[in-house]
Amino acid sequence: MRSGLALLAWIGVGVALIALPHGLSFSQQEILVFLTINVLLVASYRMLTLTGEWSLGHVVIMGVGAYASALYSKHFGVFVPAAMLLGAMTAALIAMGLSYPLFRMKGFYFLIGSFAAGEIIRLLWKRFREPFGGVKGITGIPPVPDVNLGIWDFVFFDPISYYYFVLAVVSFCLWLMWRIERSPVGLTFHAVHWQDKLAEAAGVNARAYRTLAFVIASGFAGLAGALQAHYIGAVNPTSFDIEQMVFVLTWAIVGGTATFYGPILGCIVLTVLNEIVLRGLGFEQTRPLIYGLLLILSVLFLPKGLESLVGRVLPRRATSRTRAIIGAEEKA
Amino acid sequence: MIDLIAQTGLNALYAAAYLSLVAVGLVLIFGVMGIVNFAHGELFMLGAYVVVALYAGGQVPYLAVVAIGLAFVGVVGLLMEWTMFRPLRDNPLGGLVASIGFLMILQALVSMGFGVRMAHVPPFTQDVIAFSDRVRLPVQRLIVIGAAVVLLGALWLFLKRTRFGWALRASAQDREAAALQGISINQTARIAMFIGAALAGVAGALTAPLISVNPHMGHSVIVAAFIVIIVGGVGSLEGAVIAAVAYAFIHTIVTTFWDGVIADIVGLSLMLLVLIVKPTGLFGTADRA
Amino acid sequence: MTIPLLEVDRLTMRFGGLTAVDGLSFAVGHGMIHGLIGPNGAGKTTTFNLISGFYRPSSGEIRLRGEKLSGLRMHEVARRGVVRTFQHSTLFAELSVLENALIGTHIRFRPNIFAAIAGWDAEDRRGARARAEEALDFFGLLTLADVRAGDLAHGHQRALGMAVALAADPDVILLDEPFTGMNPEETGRMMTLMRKLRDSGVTILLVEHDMQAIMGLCDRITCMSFGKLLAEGDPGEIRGNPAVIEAYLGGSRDVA
Amino acid sequence: MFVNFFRSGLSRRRFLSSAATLSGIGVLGATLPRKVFAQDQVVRVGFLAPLTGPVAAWGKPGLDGCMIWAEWINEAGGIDIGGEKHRVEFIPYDDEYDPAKARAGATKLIREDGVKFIMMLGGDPWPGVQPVAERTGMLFSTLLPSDLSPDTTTLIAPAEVHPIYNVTGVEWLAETRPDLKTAVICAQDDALGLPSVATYLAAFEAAGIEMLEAPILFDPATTDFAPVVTRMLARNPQIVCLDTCYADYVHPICEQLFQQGYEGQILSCTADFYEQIIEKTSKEFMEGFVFQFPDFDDPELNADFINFQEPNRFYEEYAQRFPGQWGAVSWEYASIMDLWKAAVEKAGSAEPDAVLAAMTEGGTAPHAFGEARWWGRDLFGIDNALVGNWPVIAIEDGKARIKAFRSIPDWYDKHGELLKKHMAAYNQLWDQRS
Repeated sequence: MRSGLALLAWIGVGVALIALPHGLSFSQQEILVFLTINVLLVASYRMLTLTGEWSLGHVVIMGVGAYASALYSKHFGVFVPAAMLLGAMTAALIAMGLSYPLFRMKGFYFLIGSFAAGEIIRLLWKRFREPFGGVKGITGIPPVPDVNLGIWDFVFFDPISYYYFVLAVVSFCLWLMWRIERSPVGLTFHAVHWQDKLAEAAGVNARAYRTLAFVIASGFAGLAGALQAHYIGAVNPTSFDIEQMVFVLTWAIVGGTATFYGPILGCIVLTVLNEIVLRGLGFEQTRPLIYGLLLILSVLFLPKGLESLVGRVLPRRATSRTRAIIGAEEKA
Repeated sequence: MIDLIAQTGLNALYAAAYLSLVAVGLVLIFGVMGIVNFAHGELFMLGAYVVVALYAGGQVPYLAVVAIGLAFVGVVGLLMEWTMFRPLRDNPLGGLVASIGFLMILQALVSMGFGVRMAHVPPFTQDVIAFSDRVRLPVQRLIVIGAAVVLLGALWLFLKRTRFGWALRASAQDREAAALQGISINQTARIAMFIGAALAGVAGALTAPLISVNPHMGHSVIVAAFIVIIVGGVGSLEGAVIAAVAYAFIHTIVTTFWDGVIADIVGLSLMLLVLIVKPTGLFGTADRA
Repeated sequence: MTIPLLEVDRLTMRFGGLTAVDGLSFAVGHGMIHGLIGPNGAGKTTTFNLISGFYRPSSGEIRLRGEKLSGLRMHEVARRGVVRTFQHSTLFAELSVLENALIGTHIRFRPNIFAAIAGWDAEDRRGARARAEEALDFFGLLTLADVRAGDLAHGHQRALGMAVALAADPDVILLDEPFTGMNPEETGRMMTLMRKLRDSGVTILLVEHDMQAIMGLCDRITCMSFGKLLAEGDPGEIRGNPAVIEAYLGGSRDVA
Repeated sequence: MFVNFFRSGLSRRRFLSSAATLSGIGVLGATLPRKVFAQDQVVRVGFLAPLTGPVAAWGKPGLDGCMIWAEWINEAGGIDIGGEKHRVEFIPYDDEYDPAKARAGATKLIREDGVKFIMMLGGDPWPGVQPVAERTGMLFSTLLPSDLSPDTTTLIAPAEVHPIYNVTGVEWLAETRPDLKTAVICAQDDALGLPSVATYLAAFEAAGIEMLEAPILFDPATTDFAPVVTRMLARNPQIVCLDTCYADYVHPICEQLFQQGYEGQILSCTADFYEQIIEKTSKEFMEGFVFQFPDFDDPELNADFINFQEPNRFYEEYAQRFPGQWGAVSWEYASIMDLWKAAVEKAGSAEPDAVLAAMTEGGTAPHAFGEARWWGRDLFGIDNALVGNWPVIAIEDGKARIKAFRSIPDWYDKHGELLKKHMAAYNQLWDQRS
């Protein structure tokens, strides 16, 4: 009965998401594309934070995926969707390499250490004009080839078409992350976060799980970067600097990281505020002031994030996670 | 060549001076309050703009303006503590986000008040101590070096000799234990925030005539300051000073004899190397989260 | 001659200039409750941390069934069957009681991320759940399975700590000062649980500085002083050992 | 309707026809009795540049200048399009120097605000806009000609052809001070610094001035320039070249040159707020400083061949409204508007293709500093840069004075191969840009 209702609700959400761009203005459609990509980015960032470490290098990792996918498709002629996957894998591999030095640190040290590692990668992009294009980055990145599926002619320059493509990819990725979090692996991430020593005493290789979360999150971030690169057609080092990272961090924290949807909510609300509401009200040049004020007010008055507002409306199902992890949902 | 090395040494000394002032403030705030103050670079910027506002007009003597800058930015620090960091004491990530919000507000306010382009600060003095034709120390730079030594020395005496200093050090070691010993967390947080912000502000005020003052100038100092406090170990004020000196010398030498971009890469790589070898920094002790 | 289950062989641990454990040797037999006691600062907790892999010894060896254990990291030690608990109530406070126990089943039902995504691990999940519930049942916690661990009463938290360890199917459970902060009634209940655990075939090594509390519980006791072995024997022998009495009295005289 | 529109794929032709439909509604409205209200007709121009953030200094002052320009034009009755007067309205969009935001901004300006022309700073945001420009045929301008490529025929660089005009300063200096034979260069390692380095290297080589060492690059985040200056002075150069350093670098570098005892010639692309440099150094130290951007109160700009409208009055007005903010970008966007207005009135239409055609007709156009030709195929693959004379400025007795106007194409005809060689060495030719 309940699962039937849930199915109906999901179908409703799906239809709404498919219909969404048709109710928007042209520039809002463009913003929607980037917003959807950023949803993947911020959701992957939460996966990284599940084991309790906060990184300031996540946007650079996204950039690794973008640069890698751009180079594979442009220089080696790799089919673009395949290049995107390879880009994601490259980001995951680089993250695995970085995890060695980074996971010797914790807390504040990890935060700043990840920032330093990211800056080094960015400086390398700037420094080596071959193959990274130096400060101007790479331009003329091939787009996703257009396809005609009969029901819809996908011209990927058009934001609606690209939105559908991104929506499909991002939904699938979110589903994967959801499955991971609601599995014993996800439970182990939580365990490593709350009490890593106790987890180790139970036979959990805490560092391996930290690395695992970091690598998976980096793979998804890399994919987000690739999705963005092939839409804009260009990447450059400034697109992945600390200012962008600050936005991801604030989306996650303002949204709240206790739930899967918290950071996504934060990303959507803050982006709509900043890109549509504030611009629409004519605050073109005072946006940073208002945005900064909103950040402070939100952490002061909603310390548990926007998700706590949702929590007040929806009754909390305390045991739903447990039920998922032990595989009881099939029986219910 | 000797001249070149001597001049490089003087250049590095100045860089070490203002960097230590910024880094020590950042360490103090983090140590006592457990908050990563991302807006610290903007406090530095604010100190410089106090000079723009008061000194560029020419009515107020420079050293008085520096003192006003110190006090004003210190008070802004108190304001931050009172409005944001105290309510967010048990929420370090919230504190981080609040400081980011504050950073945006400061940048926007300064851009509106003073324009987005660089602001003008007339020189305080153009005197130069010339050791030789090619080894010259401008008095303005000497003042920065001298002020850093005096201020950091005073801070050291304050921390070692006074009751407040003792309370501050105890809180930086272990906040709960300090509270159990009857130390007021609010009071120590206020003192730490005032001193930390004032040091950043005075560094900005002192260097304002020497660097280009613009609303986004905080960014470059905070990156260097983060590197310095990580290398020094986040619990350690002495470590911050030693690391600031080391970083300034290495960065200056690599820039002079090699390349400025390479100097950045070298600085960041050295920091990562230190972290790999000793994950708590050279002088850090506790593994703080 | 049979090899003892757990052997500590000339174990030494130095911190800088301080030698916390100094050439310590003892053995724990199968199916025993073995106590490790000694006055404050005797090096019990350090020994305990060495066995569990929390520290790496400066020299000497620890062996399980003749195989070297020392030098392994904590999770590797756990996977070989030696599982520790922590002082106080160290738990996954934010997780439910059942989830805590599920973490305990990690060794036997090591999760696989691909199977988890595809849903091929349903059988493992059921197995893990059965094992976790069994461990909770053993300690009488099954009815509290959905409670947040941080909300449990103190005594239940201790029991849950042991249930997490038990869920790992260990050969040896290491208990770190399990009676600290307990009233006599709780202590009595805890002792009953430990005996029950031993009778189910689990060997227990516990560290305790309160000598009296474990005299009635242990089958065998090792007493340490200043990092060295002071005496070893059954409770009767230890109680009557003049060196042990001297060590404890000396300690208490200092305190007084 | 828009669903069908997209389903068939968005081609430039279809877009233009739909845009024509939309504007047709406007035309229809205008031909009805509303004709009386002709004064209310508006032509809109987009201003897509960074207005907040660290790069705002390159956008905001330009918007300020454009606002003055628009006020003057509107007070004078507006722009004449096919016999009807139109008010000019600027629609700003803050692209935050980000390609994704610039793409959304370009879409909004073109398809929602109905602008007829978009001015950009260019640089990083341009690649995000480029496909939009290609599909819609909208006319764009950039201040950074390195954005030009044959892929986009509707992007023009009509104000400045950075950094090619820097050759005029070197040429003039070599003629007036033939005794200066050695030079060093420092530059920030970014998109403006590197092509400029290549240009100066070519110009020095053409003038027979020896480079004492390879150009010294520093990170754009640098604030303390003492090490860079120490390094340059260690070679005892006769000329210190500051490349295209921004004011934020020029000022502290000059201050350090002064403090470290340098007494030779300084050459730079810009010297915004040079009075402040003089205050930080001395009048004597700055005497003879050569750069490329005049103050618009310079009497030389009242010459007949200058096409910028009322430069002296513009300078005065700007200085009054935004004291201390005058710089190179302050007038450049406004000068592009002069060019655009002339083309619109010539074409009798504000439609992008008509305006572009009118602008490029005959291969020449009225540039701010005199008639200039559409040029650049060698370097950018397309003749969309407007190049002619450029002034050489020197500081005399504390005031910037135009010393000469020099022809950039003339220099290029003589030394073009040198420029291409050095540009290629820094990967700056259009076909090298990845």
